[in-house]
Amino acid sequence: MMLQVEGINTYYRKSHILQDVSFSVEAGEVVALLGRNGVGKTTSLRSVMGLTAPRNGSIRFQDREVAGQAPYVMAKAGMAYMPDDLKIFPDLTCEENLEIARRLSGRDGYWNQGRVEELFPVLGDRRKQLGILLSGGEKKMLGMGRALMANPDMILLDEPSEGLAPLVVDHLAAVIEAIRDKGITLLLADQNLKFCRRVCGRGYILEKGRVVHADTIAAIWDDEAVIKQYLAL
Amino acid sequence: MGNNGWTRRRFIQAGLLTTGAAALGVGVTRPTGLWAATPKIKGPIKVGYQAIMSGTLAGYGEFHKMGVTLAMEEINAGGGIAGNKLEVEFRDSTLKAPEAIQNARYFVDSWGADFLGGVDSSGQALALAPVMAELDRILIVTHAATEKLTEEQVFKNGIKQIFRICTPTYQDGNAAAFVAKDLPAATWATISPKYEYGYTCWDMFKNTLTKLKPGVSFTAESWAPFGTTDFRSHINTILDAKPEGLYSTEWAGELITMVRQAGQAGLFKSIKHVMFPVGAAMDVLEGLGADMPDNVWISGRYFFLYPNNSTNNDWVQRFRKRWNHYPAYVSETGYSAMFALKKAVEAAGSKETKAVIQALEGMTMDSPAGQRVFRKEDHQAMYDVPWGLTVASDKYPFKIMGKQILVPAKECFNRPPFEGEGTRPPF
Amino acid sequence: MSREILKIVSLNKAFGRVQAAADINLSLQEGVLTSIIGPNGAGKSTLINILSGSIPPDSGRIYFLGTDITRLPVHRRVKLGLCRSFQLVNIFPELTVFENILLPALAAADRTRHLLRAIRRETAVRAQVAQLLERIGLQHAADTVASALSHGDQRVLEVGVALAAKPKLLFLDEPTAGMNPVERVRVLENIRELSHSKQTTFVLVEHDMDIVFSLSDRVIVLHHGEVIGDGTTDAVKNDPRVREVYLGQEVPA
Amino acid sequence: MKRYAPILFAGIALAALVLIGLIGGRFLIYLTSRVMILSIFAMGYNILFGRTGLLSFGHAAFYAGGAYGLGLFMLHVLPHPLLGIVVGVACAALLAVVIGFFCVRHTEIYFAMLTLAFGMMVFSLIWNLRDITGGDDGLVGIIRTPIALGPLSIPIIKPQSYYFLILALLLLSVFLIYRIRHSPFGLVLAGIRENEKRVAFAGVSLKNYRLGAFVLSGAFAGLAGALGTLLESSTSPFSAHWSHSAEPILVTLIGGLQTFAGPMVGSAVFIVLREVIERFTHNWMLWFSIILLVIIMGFRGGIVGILSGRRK
Amino acid sequence: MNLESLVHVCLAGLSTGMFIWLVASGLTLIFGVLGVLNFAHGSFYMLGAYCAFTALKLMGGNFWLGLLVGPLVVCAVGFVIERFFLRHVYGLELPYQLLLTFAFVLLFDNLVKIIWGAGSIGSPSVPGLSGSVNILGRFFPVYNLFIIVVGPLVALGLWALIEKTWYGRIIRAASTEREMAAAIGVRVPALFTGVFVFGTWLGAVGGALAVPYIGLLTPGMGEAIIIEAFVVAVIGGLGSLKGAFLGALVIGLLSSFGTRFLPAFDMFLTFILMAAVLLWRPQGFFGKAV
Repeated sequence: MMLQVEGINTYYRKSHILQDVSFSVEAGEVVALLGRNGVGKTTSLRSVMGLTAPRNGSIRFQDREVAGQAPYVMAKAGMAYMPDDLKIFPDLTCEENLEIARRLSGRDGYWNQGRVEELFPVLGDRRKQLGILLSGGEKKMLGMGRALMANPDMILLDEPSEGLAPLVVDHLAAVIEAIRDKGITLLLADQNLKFCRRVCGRGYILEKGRVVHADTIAAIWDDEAVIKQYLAL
Repeated sequence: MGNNGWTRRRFIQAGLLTTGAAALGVGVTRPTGLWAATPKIKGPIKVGYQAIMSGTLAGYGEFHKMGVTLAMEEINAGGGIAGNKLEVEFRDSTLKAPEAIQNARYFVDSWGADFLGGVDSSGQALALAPVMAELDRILIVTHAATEKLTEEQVFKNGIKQIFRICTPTYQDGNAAAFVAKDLPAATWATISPKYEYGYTCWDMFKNTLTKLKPGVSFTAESWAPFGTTDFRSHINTILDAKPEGLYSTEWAGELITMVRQAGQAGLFKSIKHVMFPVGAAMDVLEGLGADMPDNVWISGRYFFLYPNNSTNNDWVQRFRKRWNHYPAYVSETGYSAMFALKKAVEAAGSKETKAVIQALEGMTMDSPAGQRVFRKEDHQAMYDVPWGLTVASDKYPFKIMGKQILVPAKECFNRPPFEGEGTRPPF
Repeated sequence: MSREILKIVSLNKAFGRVQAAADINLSLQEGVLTSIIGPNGAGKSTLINILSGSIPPDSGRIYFLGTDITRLPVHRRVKLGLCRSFQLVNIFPELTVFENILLPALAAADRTRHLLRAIRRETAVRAQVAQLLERIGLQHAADTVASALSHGDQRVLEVGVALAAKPKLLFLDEPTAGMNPVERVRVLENIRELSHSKQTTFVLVEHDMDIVFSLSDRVIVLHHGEVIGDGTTDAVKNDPRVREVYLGQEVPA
Repeated sequence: MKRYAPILFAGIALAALVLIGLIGGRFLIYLTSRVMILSIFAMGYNILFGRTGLLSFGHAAFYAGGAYGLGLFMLHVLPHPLLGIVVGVACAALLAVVIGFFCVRHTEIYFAMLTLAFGMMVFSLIWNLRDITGGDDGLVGIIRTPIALGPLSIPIIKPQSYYFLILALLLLSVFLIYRIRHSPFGLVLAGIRENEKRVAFAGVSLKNYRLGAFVLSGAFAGLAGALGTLLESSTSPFSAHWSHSAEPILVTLIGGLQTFAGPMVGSAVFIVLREVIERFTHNWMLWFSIILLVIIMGFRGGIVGILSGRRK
Repeated sequence: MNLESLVHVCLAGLSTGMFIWLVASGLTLIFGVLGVLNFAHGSFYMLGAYCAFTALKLMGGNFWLGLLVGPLVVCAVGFVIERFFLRHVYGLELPYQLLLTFAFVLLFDNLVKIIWGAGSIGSPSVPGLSGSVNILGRFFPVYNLFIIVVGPLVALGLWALIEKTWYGRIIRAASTEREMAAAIGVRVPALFTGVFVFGTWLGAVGGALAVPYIGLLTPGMGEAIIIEAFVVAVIGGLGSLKGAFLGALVIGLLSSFGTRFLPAFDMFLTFILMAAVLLWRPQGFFGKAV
């Protein structure tokens, strides 16, 4: 088991955001957290990454209890994270944005500057460009690239397809498949079921901070009642 | 972690509430002492003393305290004031007038003070005057020098509750001019504090020197704001003007800084006649040590080697023994203020304000600084402080006054009615 | 042909080397529900920001009902009747739902300058607010602090706040994102109704093609700051250029 | 029951204030006078700080505007305290219009720094315009002459009678500020604090309303300055110093930032606490700073916030 | 006006400016990375001066040893403040941060009085740098020349640290995107503590170096400098080291030339400059656009 989350409760200030949320991801799987805005998808990813520690419950990553660990510990243990707003370092060049992730993780492996630029050729063109000057699409690729540079065992992707033109979403699906084929486990939070259907095997549907439905993506796709009730489509 | 944080915060809250409540309780239950003042001498004589005890000038508060505490100890050891114990309470005056007023009101209305003393800032002294009239308690000012206090508040406005035991700005301005008139310098310049004290002294110096020695000219003025730590530009202003004499009422730490920086810039080599009206203050002499140049004219409100008589020398010995310090001028004025009160109360046979005012007016007293007379019209204590030239000495790790010139207070202090040409020296 | 409500003449805006608006010329008609679509970074947000007054254009002119508003500050445009909602929730989090609507309603009624008048006595405006709350289905939550609402309700409130200013022209930035079907239907019904009654002219920025194609009278497609498609829903759906850069095979023709 | 608690507290506080004025000792009356004046300063300040969310570091300038406005008027024009107060408030408000015109262009730290710069300019001007302001000696001898109202003449020279004038003006201020807080204008200010972008999109000119809040709070600062000057019979340049601007901030945070009574409670605690600490030790700054640290680390809702069960 | 005067006024302005820079650099660094406007920075300056003085006394009067050891002691104070207090208010609004650091100003002013006494303390001279050199017939202290050299060196060192080193890159990353830096493996709390302590060290070194220049130590000596450092940090652009350096030069020269050539010169002009810069370019000379 790559990641096992059991019964976590997470609060933001006084609001109880996640209520007894459980899900799991096997090694090599691509799993989706589905649901509308504000149901707790982002918070789930943040809880796993250690950015918003759950108040209780268990998170096991590669069979180690990691609930409440600091984010840097998670990063060094092989977890990478791409937030929905990407958070590209504005004062660092494209190249530095990638390099800093690799060096900080202290992990070597398949992914390096060259391989990432191969996957996203535009990053090679913008190598010396400051992060603040990149366009939205370029930032998204840099965000993915930066996650890869850490040579993680698992990547958390928040809203990877959001705001992308339908054409680009096609490309993104191919990229995610390529990443999965290199042995990286993925957990993504997304609203786009069509996109998820192409890349994910299983999905969890969240509603008001709880997991209300879990099944294979194919089954969810076919279950119109569930889609009507919980998904924004 | 979350749980710990919660309990810790709760603990702190509970603690503060309890302390706060306790503190308030004490504050409220203390007697307000409105009825403490009685016409006859009964119970201890209470003096509320305020001086600056925080910020860059906090050292002066300590000097005040040493003098006053020593006086209290000596008076009580010698049987007190007319058989009553002397009690002194100190408070930090800061430099803000409202604080000084709150202190005074606390002393009189809450603590039950019979007399007040202290005050460093001229602005505070002026603001306190009407308050003292309202509270009807005597305040003996031991440091603030503005002549407006005695001329306007006491003489003109008739606030009889104010007395001043230290020298006023006349000593710094007029007396300096009496010394300067005999110096072979025809052009003068100044670096002085950019506030009333600095302006007033320089005006007095200029006016009196012009009268004494027509033909002198004043070539440059550079005003340093309160808290200046960098005098280099001011020094350049003076060096550019090439005066023969420099007069500066900088004092305390700022004088130390200025002298150091002037020495580095070679100012004392090019300007031969330099006068520091407050240069004889102990903090300045000790702070500068060997960096105080020789042959600079200095004075103060008291200098521990003058007068060279047994009263003063014994006192300096006792002071040294008690505090391991040479007495600063505010130590002497604070000390003498206590003895002035002792003498006046004993003479009046009462600690009632009106009676003690009468006793103080015109009163003569012996003090470490020599004989003081409280002038009846403006309640200014008349006593002489010498001007002298700095010189090194084997006996002290700092410069002292060598050649001394005494300008008697009577000749350089303005005279009542303080208006018109005839009231200003030379008379 | 209805009245021209907004006219945009050769509008340009660049951020560094990114051209966010490239010589845009558009004319919007009163009562025509218009949608603006395009991939992320196409310049949709920039266009709305320029039109509503948050950022100044590099060049070009904007006319609202014939008045040149190119240099007018935001609040003056709102006073003229041009308002917008936001993509992310953008309400007054610590005020109650009622107050959230009351504030723009008071501003629209020109009553905000009253220093000493009790807000309780603004009965006419309060009645309007209550009406609007009922319309958007938040009357039950009137005294709730806005930040305590569910995300969907906050989105509904967001639209309500924009409507309370009684705009003649309203830009809605992804108005139904994150709403559940019930909320979504309610908001879309409101939009349709207000649009038909010609009280307010709507301009929608949307990613959801279902909404765009079911609701709009006219669709404008932006790409790299340029208008690459403009017309009725069917015309745009079948535009080869639009299909190439944006729609792909996703939307059946 | 809970709804009536604030009214009950207000009633008790008012009764206590009246009682102090009637039978309190002279020092208690003086200290309470200072508390009331600081309350006016802080409550006015809180229109800007708590309500509108702008942190000014130059409000002492308006306090000084009121102080010197009243002082100069009473010394040179007419020794009429009530007119003096009106002139002081007008001076402060005028100064706030001029300074506010520039300052409201920015928010947050830039606003704070801009107000600091203008405040220190005023301090510097007062210090240097010696012929008018008396330099660092300040204005002294401002006597509380009787208030002449037609044939009526109300003496306020006695601390006790002046106390009731302050109390009356405090009550007037509380009333006005309460009304402002619950007016449409007050709602707009709260809106600016919560989300200024949204306020602009409600069709409200941010700058004008920020300026409005600025001038209002400046006018109350001026009222406090005028009353303070009459209380002490003098005023000095330190009244305009930045460290004086820090007082209402301190007081508001101690009392509770977004509460109505916070500034008043904070003022009382600030002045009484300092007085009490000074009776025990000359190191009042040490103890005061420790108490401040405790408040910031553990009591962030301020005293009123804690009492009313709100936590930040 | 003559050449020698001009040169000397210039030199005076440069040395004043470099002093303010030494203090403002730490203030700016801390603001730039941690986003905290640290009122207590003036206290670090004061503590640096006092601790260096005591270290010097304890270790046989060697100024350089005092300069080395004193500021390290202050670093420990900075560590405690960041670790146990400031860390808990990063997420809060500006007033709370200001108030917290203001409380430390009061605390340290009073502690210094208790530990070292209320009076001023004369400063020791610096071996090797105590004389003056004749420049165009007028004397200028060697020590001030030394400061004029040290200032730019510190600036250069800081620039190299931020722009050229690995730690600098991490700092740049963490100062703009705190959470993301954590998510890629930066120990952000430790980094912030480190930066705060380093900023503290800069302030303390400024204080230790200031003593021979001012000529004495006084409790409360940090209060005057903190306002000047604020002004410099603001006109340079809050958080911009380059801007603070330039701002310090401008303020140093302005006060020097103003004092010499405009008799009415006062902080009034300084604050007009500050207001003008804020109005014209709120981001300062080099700050990022707001």
